Amino acid sequence: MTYHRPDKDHHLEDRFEEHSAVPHDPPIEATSDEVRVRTPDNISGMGHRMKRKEDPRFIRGMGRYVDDVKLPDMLHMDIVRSPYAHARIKEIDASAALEMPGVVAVITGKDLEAHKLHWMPTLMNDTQMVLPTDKVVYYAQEVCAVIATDRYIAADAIEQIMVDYEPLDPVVDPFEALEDKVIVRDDKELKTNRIWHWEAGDKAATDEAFKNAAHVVKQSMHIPRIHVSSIETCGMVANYNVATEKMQLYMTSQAPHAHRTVFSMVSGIPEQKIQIISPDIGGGFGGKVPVYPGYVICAVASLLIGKPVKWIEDRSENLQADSFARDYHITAELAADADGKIVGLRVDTLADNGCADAAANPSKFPAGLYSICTGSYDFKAAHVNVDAVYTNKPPGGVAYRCSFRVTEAVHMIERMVDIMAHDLKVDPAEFRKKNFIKAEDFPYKSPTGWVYDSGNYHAALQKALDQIDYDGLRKEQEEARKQGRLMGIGISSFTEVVGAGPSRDYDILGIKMFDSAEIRIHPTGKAIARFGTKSQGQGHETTYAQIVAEELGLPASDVEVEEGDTDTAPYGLGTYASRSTPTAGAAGALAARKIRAKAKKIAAYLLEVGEDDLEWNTDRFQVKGSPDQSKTIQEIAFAAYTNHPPGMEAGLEAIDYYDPPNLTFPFGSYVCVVDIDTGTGMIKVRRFVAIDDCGHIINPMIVEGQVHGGLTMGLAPALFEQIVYDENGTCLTGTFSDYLLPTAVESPKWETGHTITPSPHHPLGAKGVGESPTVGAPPAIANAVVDALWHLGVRHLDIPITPQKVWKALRDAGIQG
Amino acid sequence: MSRHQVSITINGKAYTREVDARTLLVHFIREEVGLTGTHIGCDTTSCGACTVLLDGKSVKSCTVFAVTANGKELLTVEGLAQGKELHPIQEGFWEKHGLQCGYCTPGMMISAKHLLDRNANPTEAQIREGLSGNLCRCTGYNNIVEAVQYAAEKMRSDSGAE
Amino acid sequence: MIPGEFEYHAPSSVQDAVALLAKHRDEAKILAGGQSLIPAMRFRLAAPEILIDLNGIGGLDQLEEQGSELCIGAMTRESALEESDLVQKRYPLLADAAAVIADPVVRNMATVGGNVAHADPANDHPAVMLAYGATVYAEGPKGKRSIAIDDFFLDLFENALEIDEILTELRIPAPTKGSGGAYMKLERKVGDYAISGVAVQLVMDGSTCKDVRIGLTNVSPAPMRAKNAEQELIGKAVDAAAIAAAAKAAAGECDPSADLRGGVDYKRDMTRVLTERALVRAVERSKE
Amino acid sequence: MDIGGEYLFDAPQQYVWDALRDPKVLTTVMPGGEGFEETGSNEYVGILNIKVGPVRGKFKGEIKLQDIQEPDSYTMVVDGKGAPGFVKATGNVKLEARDRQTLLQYSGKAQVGGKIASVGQRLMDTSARSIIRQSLEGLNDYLQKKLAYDSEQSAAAAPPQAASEAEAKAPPETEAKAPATEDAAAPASAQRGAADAKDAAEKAPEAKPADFQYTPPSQAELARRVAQDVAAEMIPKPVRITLLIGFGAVLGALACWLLR
Repeated sequence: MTYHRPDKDHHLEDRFEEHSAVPHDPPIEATSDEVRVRTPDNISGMGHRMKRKEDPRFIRGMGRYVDDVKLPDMLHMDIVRSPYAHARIKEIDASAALEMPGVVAVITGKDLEAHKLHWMPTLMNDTQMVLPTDKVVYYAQEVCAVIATDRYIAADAIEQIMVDYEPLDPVVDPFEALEDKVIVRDDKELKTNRIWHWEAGDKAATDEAFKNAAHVVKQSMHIPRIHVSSIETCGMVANYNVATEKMQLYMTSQAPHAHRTVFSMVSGIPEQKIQIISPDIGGGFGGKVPVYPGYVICAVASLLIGKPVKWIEDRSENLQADSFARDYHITAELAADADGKIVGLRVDTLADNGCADAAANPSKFPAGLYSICTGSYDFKAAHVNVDAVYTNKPPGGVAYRCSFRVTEAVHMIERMVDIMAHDLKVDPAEFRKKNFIKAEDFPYKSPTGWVYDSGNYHAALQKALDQIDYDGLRKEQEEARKQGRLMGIGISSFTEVVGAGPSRDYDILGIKMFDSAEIRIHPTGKAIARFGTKSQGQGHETTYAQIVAEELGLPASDVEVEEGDTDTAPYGLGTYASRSTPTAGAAGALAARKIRAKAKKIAAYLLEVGEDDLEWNTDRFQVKGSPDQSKTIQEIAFAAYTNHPPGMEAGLEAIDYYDPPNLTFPFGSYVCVVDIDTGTGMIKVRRFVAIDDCGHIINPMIVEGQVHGGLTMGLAPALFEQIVYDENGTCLTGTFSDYLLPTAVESPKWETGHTITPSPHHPLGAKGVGESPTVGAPPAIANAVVDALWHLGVRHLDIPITPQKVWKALRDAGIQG
Repeated sequence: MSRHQVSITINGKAYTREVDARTLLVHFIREEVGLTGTHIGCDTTSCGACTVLLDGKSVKSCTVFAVTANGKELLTVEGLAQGKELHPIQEGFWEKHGLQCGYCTPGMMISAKHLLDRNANPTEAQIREGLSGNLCRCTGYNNIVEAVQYAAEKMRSDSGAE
Repeated sequence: MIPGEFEYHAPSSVQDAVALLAKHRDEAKILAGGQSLIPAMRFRLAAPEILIDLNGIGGLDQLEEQGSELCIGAMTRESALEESDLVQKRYPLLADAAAVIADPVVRNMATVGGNVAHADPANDHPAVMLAYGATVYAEGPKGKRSIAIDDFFLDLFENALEIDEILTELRIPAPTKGSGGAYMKLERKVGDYAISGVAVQLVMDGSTCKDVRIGLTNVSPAPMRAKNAEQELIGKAVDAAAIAAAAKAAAGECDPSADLRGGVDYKRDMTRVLTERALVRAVERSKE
Repeated sequence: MDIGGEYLFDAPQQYVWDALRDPKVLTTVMPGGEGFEETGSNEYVGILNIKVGPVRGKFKGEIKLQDIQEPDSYTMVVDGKGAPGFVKATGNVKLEARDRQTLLQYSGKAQVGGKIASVGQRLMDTSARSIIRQSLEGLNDYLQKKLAYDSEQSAAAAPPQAASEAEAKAPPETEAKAPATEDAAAPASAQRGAADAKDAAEKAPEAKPADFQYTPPSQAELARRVAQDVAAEMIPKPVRITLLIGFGAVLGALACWLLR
């Protein structure tokens, strides 16, 4: 990738006409509080709190994760990693390791070079080393790999490999990287650390808006580098069969189909000879979207040796070398007029991409969907800059349970709005209400070109304020301050942007971001449904079954859902960025509707009436005006194999590749109350109310579970998590002792609720929810802490807001605790 | 290096294997015996995915050598249910949506068992504290707490009925 | 993340363990709960050639009062302290600490003896034992001897045990009239080492402090007592001013290092705040 | 990591200087030091077996001395590597005579990277400080014994002429300050530079390895002394061993971490 500037936001091509012209089914509905339920309990279509179908195996310890795969003659791989963030490799001496009993092979960059596999493409069309032949560019980078008969022997062997490094000065700070004194990627033609420059919005209009503004606030902030840290690390079992020339890869993959294509293109193995099986996945959150060097080395090892090879990362490798999230350095300015209406937003951003642009974004969006940063507010002028640089850190830019950089955008705008409200001495809730996009303004075109499908921001915020007794809390706060007690109330009214995406704009390495479903109804009226996505805990086996149940009236318990085996599932782009329900879920509904269309023909044949005389009722076609005359879906299914109409193909199945007309825009309002210990700076989240709107709900229990989990993953970067590097580029947070995941003690009891504003363009009116809370929670918490300290002169604290940061703010303000 | 014959009773069944002294208990369970419900998440006693009951007490099996467990009794997730009948804790996790990806679940349930074996009626704070050696990245813990509350109630009523 | 190879011994008596230690000396390492040692071995930062496992030795886990002392066997698991009515009722400082060491699962394996013998200033028991004025009992080839806790901690991870000695028991004085204690630990999250921790054990005579010992956690290279702070209190009326003076003294005499938990100034100030709080709590308890 | 601090030796400045310039001495006084050798002009290579509690690590170190201002100061550049990680450090060491004592002041920066830094961040600073303290304590111990030995020798040697030819080269010394003048009086060939330390070791009277046998105390013993020092309230605060460095210090930074 060459450095280029400026590149207009691809999305700025006007999609408004296109998106607002999408036929609405169901038509736009008003916001409601009621979960829609249209099927009885025994069918358990949408809206039912159905217990999860996948749980019995998990609670019995019978889940099957990659590390549980054990094949005959399986070898084990372990990896030698660089102790330097930047060093030239002078020599790798593996002789001692190779002499150890049980050591089968040592694979170096030179070995891969012979097969032209020492480099691989990243998802953003950059390149990344699989194994280095010249220099290492980040701490813990893969240097070479040992293949042995046992994982203990492999671990012993890596200790015996002597690597002679010539240390080079690293560049760790992205601002220093801009100076190009140390060039991270000297393999590139252009000797610069700058990767790209990207802009969105209208600069001139924004400058004009600022010129005329009555109030301007400006704030710099860092959204720090964090790590998804799913409890299962990454791993693979590669099983190359010399006889069939088939490569079977058990892999911790959120996107097995796309990975198969990438593997085929990189390795030259014909795609039909690669089978990726993504078994049960112990959490993904974006961390299992990229292809890591370890996967490639493992697959190559199996190919070269002709035996199965297993590679399972340990936690330190996972924390230190796998893709990070965030790491945006932002300076934002927000302008308001004399009435307190927002008129403009200006944002400068430096993105620390590490040693490669390996962000997991749609190809045309180098900064992801970051230009959604005008948030839930109605104003006309915005301009956003992002510059990306290389540093001597691991590559990445994955989601951490969010949709392509929307978390950075939301954190920035929600902080800025809060600062402006406080500066104007306007209640932050009132300020938001005054500036929200109004319910009647949807579909709404944002100043950076997004077309929000539907929303009712006032309703969600009001519900949250009522639920937490906002007015009462403000009164309490006033009293508390008089007594020297510090409490703060923080609000975040976020707009998410998920469901990538319309194929005209969204692709991964050129593969369009549709998704797919294939449903087969068996003669006995049971079904198997396969999807192109891959659950990592989201409960697809249940929710997809409920979608099929909703559409076809088959009990959800009769629908077996399968994902993750590329030999059997239809091609799809996978599960991340809350896209499963918006894309594959829609495909499931549409495939079911195709089946229903055929079923109608069969029913008409069986009932000897015309198709027009039939109407669908829950699980059957019945003759209009004569509901006694009906055929259930099960009867129809049996007939499809035993008594199908002459001239019609037998069977009852359908496949759908769903290309969404637009993204969906879930939203919500969160209110957080914190108490601060003035002695220690410790922050206690006393209450947290989250009102989410993700349109129609498939399974309320699962939606609540997703929200709870997302909230804890929002709490984490707000107060605890950060990847820290020292000046050498050594990662100092290499274990869970220093990279701090919240436990049940730090995580408060979440209070959740919902409003329902369906998406007008999604077949089910659903929007996706898994990541909203991760996006919305951090600014609510940060705003609450700053709210507690504002009267002491504190305007902003960067996340994670550690007790030490609060303590410093308190002591600076003369509070001794 | 030393190799040792180790006999460990897991879920009521004795397993005797000759292992390296350095064999970690979690690898004994997973690799030697083949019970893969016990997981590995962090390697540093932080996450609790490998939690098993060792002579009735929850321990992190990634930080115990198999030789130390010689002659002792283990309970792993596979031993919770009695045949087809789920343990109340398993029921609770299912009923209350106390799991998502399922990876931390076995360890979490074993920690819950340790807790409930000692405190039949824990408060929410005691449950949270009792599970604080186990990390979950998916659920936000709300439903795990409810699952344990469900199990506690069920276990109390079961034992009351006897 | 696989430990290196080692030779394993599981002696069935302290004498056997001592003999092994005497034989292998520097090459051998004692395995108690293993909750510090095994992770270090898994990172291959520690690679003892010989491991002597004390887990098979019976009788090292007593937890009972004998005369005017609480005897704690070296292999007493941390969770045993939490589950002991005796500790909960009569040794509040110890009970406080037992509830905040690592996490509940680790506490089932981790031992009191290991926690003390490791001489890690970040561990919680050293400060607690310093505050109690505990006595350490060690057994070696020459028999059993006692070591005053004040003489036990030498430096980071360095204790006063001879190379062939094993810590077998700790004894702390039973509570007397007017005694009270408290442990305050500030941690980033459950399972973390303390940002700072303060252990206070005092004896009050009315409102006057007859005696006090204060131990500090993780704010010095070796476990330490806050002696200057103690001097601010002994023989004085314990009022807010005295407590503040003692807290200030503790902050002044501690010697923390900066790490991800915070900088030196922060840790000093936390030591001040926690000393204050621990003293207030200990005084309250002395009245119970 | 910034390093800095001071240590008051009970020995004259030249004694301290010579010891600090003698790799053999440093090897002995540093816990875990193993045979430092001079490889070039003021460049040394050696092994350090660091032991901090249960944690052990073997490091290969390269040390360069620069800006040598005998007997007052030098700059030390250290580059150490080992399986657990690496260290890069630069430190300035200054000596200042305080009556019969010598104040050593040191300051500099040490960078520790690799596995030790990554998994043992919490112990980086503390471990370094601990190793440095022990090294300085060890050096002081050496100097005390050396002083005692030398004064014994000179007392014994003063009236009659020394018998051995090696000793004959060395004019008798009457007090510990002697080495300074002694050095100046050494043959003209004893130039500063290349074999400086070796020269000092061979020619200066205090460096008679064959005669003066120094057995360092155990690490535990050093730790015990550190503990006593820290505890001893008579030691004025500024002089208390608050920090590391100099030779031992920089290398001490190698020793770190350890998990729970």
